[in-house]
Amino acid sequence: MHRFLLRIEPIVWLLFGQGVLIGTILLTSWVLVVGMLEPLGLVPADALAYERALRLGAHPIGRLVLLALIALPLWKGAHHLRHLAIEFGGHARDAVVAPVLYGLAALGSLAGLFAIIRL
Amino acid sequence: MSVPAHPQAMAPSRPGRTRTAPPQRPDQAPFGGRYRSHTLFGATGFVYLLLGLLALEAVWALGGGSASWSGFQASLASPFMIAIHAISFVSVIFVGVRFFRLFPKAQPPRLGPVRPPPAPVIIAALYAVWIGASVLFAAILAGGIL
Amino acid sequence: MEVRRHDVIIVGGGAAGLRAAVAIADADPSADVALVSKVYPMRSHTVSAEGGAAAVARPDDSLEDHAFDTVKGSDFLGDQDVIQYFVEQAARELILLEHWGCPWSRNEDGTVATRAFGGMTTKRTWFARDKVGFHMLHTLFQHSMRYAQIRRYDEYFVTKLLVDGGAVRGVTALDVRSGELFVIAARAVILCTGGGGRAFPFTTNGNIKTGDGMALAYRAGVPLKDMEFVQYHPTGLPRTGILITEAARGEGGYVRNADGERFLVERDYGVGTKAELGPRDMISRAIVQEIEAGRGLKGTYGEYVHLDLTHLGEAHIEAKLPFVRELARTYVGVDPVHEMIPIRPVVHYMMGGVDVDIDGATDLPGLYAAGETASISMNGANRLGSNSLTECLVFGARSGEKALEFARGSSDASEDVLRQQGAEEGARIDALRGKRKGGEKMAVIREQMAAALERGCGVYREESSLEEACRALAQLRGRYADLGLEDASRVFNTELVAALELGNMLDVAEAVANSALPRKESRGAHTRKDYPHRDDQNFLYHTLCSFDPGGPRIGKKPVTLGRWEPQERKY
Amino acid sequence: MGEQKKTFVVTRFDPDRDDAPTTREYEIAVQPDWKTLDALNFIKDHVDGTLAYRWSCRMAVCGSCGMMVNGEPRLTCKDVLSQYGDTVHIAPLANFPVVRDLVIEFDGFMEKFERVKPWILRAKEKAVEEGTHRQSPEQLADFQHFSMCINCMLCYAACPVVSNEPAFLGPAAIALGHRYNLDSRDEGNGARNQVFRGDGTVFSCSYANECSEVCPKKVDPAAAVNQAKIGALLDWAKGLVLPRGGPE
Ligand SMILES: Cc1cc2nc3c(=O)[nH]c(=O)nc-3n(C[C@H](O)[C@H](O)[C@H](O)COP(=O)(O)OP(=O)(O)OC[C@H]3O[C@@H](n4cnc5c(N)ncnc54)[C@H](O)[C@@H]3O)c2cc1C
Ligand code: SF4
Ligand code: F3S
Ligand code: FES
Repeated sequence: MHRFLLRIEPIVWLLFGQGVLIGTILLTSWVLVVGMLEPLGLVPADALAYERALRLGAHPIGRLVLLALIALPLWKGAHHLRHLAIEFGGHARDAVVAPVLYGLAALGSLAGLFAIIRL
Repeated sequence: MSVPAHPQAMAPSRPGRTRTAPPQRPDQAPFGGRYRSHTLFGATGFVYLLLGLLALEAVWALGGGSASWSGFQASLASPFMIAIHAISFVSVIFVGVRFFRLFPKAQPPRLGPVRPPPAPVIIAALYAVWIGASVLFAAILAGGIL
Repeated sequence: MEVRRHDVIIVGGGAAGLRAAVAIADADPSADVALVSKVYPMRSHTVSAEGGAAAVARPDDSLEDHAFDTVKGSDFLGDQDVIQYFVEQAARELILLEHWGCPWSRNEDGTVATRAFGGMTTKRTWFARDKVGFHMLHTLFQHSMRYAQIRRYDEYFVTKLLVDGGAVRGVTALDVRSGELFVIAARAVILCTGGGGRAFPFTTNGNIKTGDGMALAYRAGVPLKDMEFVQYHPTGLPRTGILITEAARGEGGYVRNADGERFLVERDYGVGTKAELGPRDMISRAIVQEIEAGRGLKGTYGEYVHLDLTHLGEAHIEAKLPFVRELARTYVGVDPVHEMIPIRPVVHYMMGGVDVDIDGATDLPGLYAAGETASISMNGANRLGSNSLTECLVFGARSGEKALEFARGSSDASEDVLRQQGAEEGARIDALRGKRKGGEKMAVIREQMAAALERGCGVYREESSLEEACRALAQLRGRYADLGLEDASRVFNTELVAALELGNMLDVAEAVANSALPRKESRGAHTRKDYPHRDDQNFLYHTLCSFDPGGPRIGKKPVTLGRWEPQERKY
Repeated sequence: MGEQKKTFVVTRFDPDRDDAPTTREYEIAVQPDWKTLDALNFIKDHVDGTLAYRWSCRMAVCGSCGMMVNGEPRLTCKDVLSQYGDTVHIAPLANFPVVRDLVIEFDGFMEKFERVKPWILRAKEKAVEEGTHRQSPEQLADFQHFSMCINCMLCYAACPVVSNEPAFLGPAAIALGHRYNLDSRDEGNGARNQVFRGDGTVFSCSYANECSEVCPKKVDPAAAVNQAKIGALLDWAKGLVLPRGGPE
């Protein structure tokens, strides 16, 4: 497992980095509008209505953005939590923690891919 | 006061000729003083993981038709979820502010003949993109354009 | 007692020791070299050298000029064959260092930059900002890590040379970490242990510069040469003695007295038009004279004068002298961009050392020495700034190669003799460790030794003060035998190490004072108030100082002249 | 002069005698211009000769006098004493096994240091007769600050990853390896990048940046480590399409 983790480290780190960079840039307005303003009724009612949401999301660019929005934060989260686990709990459990977290991110990314194809 | 570090931290592969006292972590680690910002940065991992999963749920719901999409939207309207998003929003801003400050110096001084611009320029550009993209994306989501 | 065997032992991991090790490894990849150092090599005091290393590199410069500057700087006491070899090899060594990664400062066109230095007629000093020794040492050390055949003994303190059948057979080394004594056997030993400035109260030298190698050779019957010549550097910080590099003057700094006068220009101190770029001995004397004439400034730690860099401007200081700025800010709270730096002459370098020939060989077969600890007679009565780093490389390499040749041609010592000598030395060390609480205090003896040297062997010397110093030091030697130590622990016993170092410094101090006494003339760094002129008729020779239980014995050795006959030293 | 009394609480440990480190207090008069090291030297000379610590140059360049002062990694010969109150805690550097008192085990670092091949690697050595390489001031500036490391280990004492990840090469070793990668005279990128991706991988760093915060020589090891990640990544990507080459 240790060898395998070392092998995939560069790619994981790349995804993590993009999670921090692109993830943050996309999430700022996503969280603000979808997570807060819309539920509070502060945006026009039709803005995120099904028709419009689907039109935006199913556009090729929309699909790409949505995939980034799903996958990149997952990798950022998984990688950071792995580090947090090491810093708090030590290195011994890494052989379990890392595969679980990265597995979650990988599955989530695959599911995301499937979800945007389904749109 | 201090917490023990990993017993092998900075130990040579073959132990020295005399017994040593085990390594200790720096006094303030991992919560205090200089480590607070870093530990919080790491802890935003929870938030991002959650946001990634929520985004997945959103897209899944959208793909499931009108009813599932409305259901998803309704689930976001609970005070609990709104609070979660408020915390997330602060976290995301924190990640951006901390990371964009550290970003420029992590760039190699050159790639082949190409040299990155000076740090203040990179930071300014990052903020410009961050704010520009956020305004644009927010405008699209909120129905202002497209 | 464990006996380790190698082909060659190098004692010391400074510039000289590391260069010797690399030279041996390059000459014969199968040679097994032990590099023994009492500190991790990158802590060696070469690390503190700031100004630069000299070698002819510019088309408008010549080997002849470099050689003559060195001869003249030495006040004609340098051996001219050695100097000739030195200037010929200098550039080659600095180029090698460049190939190994030394970050030399550069001209716009990518060639190596050079700067002016005291006593050099042209810009021939290579530099890496103002951290030259640091960069050279780390480059050498990191390069040396490539060679698996260089076996390092880090933090092993060499306590004694093992001699049998008229040849050196190895050393005993205290593993500071465990407190265990080892016999390290070899067919040749090279001493590269640096200088001994720590014997003096105000010095640019670090805590480890205690003249160990000189004392080791001295005790093994090898004479020390020209020990009376101790270089005072004109620009040290008061109290700490921390060096403000000569490059500060090379880059255009001024020396001013309390009235703000540039006295090196205003009065005749022999430096002529070179003013601040004159040689160290002359500027040090000028400062002492200014202070004695009441034109110095008074501070908590004695009187001083000023080094003025304020006219150079922040950009220039940051580009060329950033470390000077950092040191001045940290250690005297002065920003040289805006304020003048307090300075005073402090002990800097020992021209004298283990008597060796041009191959670095001593009279004791198998024993070699290089670097500051050796006196190869390149520096004579006064060393020119930036010559000694290059000296470490040139003669480190040469002594390495010669020692290897010697080792190939000789045979191993018998294990029994080594064991027995090791056991005797072990008993001595065990007796010293944590012995007798309440005996003589180490700090007291150290301070009194330093005071005796300062009074007797300062910038100016005279008969009576020198005699007094010899007496005081002999008496301290007696009291040292009664030393009281507290630390009985084996592990990392720094008090024990300091006690051994103090013994070595006492040897060096006695050699300095006793060598200075009979030299009734003023030459280079040795300035007698009672004999203010150079006397080539009677004193154009090297002083030899040999160990004798009854006190140091003084002898003579001729100077090798050649191309240049002695002439008046004027700038 | 303005003498002042201060109490020094110093960690003591002697493996011959003690199971675990203890502390001992020394009250001494200090001078206003003293550095922390001056106080230790005073204690050693006049109060307790058994105290063990390393020092030499007392001018912040040999790198041997790093300790924790009031919980912060400091170069004690440069550390201004007057900034502290009446009580000053001095302990050995964090994250290192302790040999004795304030002396840490340094060989672990030496092993890591050697692994990054901190020397010039070239396919073909340049002959001395050819003279020096040409290196422009800009090319020098690319790596110069990374070459300023004095191996004082303060960065290791501050890094939260070093505490828990024994294999991690750590800030100074990576900075010095990276320094050679950036040197225009060097061709050993490939070999070093393999080390950077191997055991002790540069990717273990979580960019806490504390290494750079405490570095007394402004080496900015955090920059080096994170630049090294990009280098190691690009090199890895290149390795996927091109066969590997270059000196070992
Ligand atoms: C502040 C300062 C600035 C200088 N600036 C310049 C300059 O600009 N240009 C110039 O040319 N010269 C300069 N010099 C002089 C030059 O730096 C020294 O002459 C030179 O570095 C000496 O190198 P070395 O290898 O002989 O000894 P060092 O570097 O002193 O090394 C001595 C080595 O011997 C080891 N050692 C000593 N005793 C023992 C023992 N008993 N057992 C085991 N190991 C032992 C030590 O551990 C160390 O590794 C300067 C000197 C000082 C002090
Ligand atoms: S990077 Fe800085 S803190 Fe770390 S060892 Fe080097 S000089 Fe010390
Ligand atoms: S503190 Fe440690 S985590 Fe990275 S940025 Fe520095 S090496
Ligand atoms: S004593 Fe050399 S760095 Fe502090």
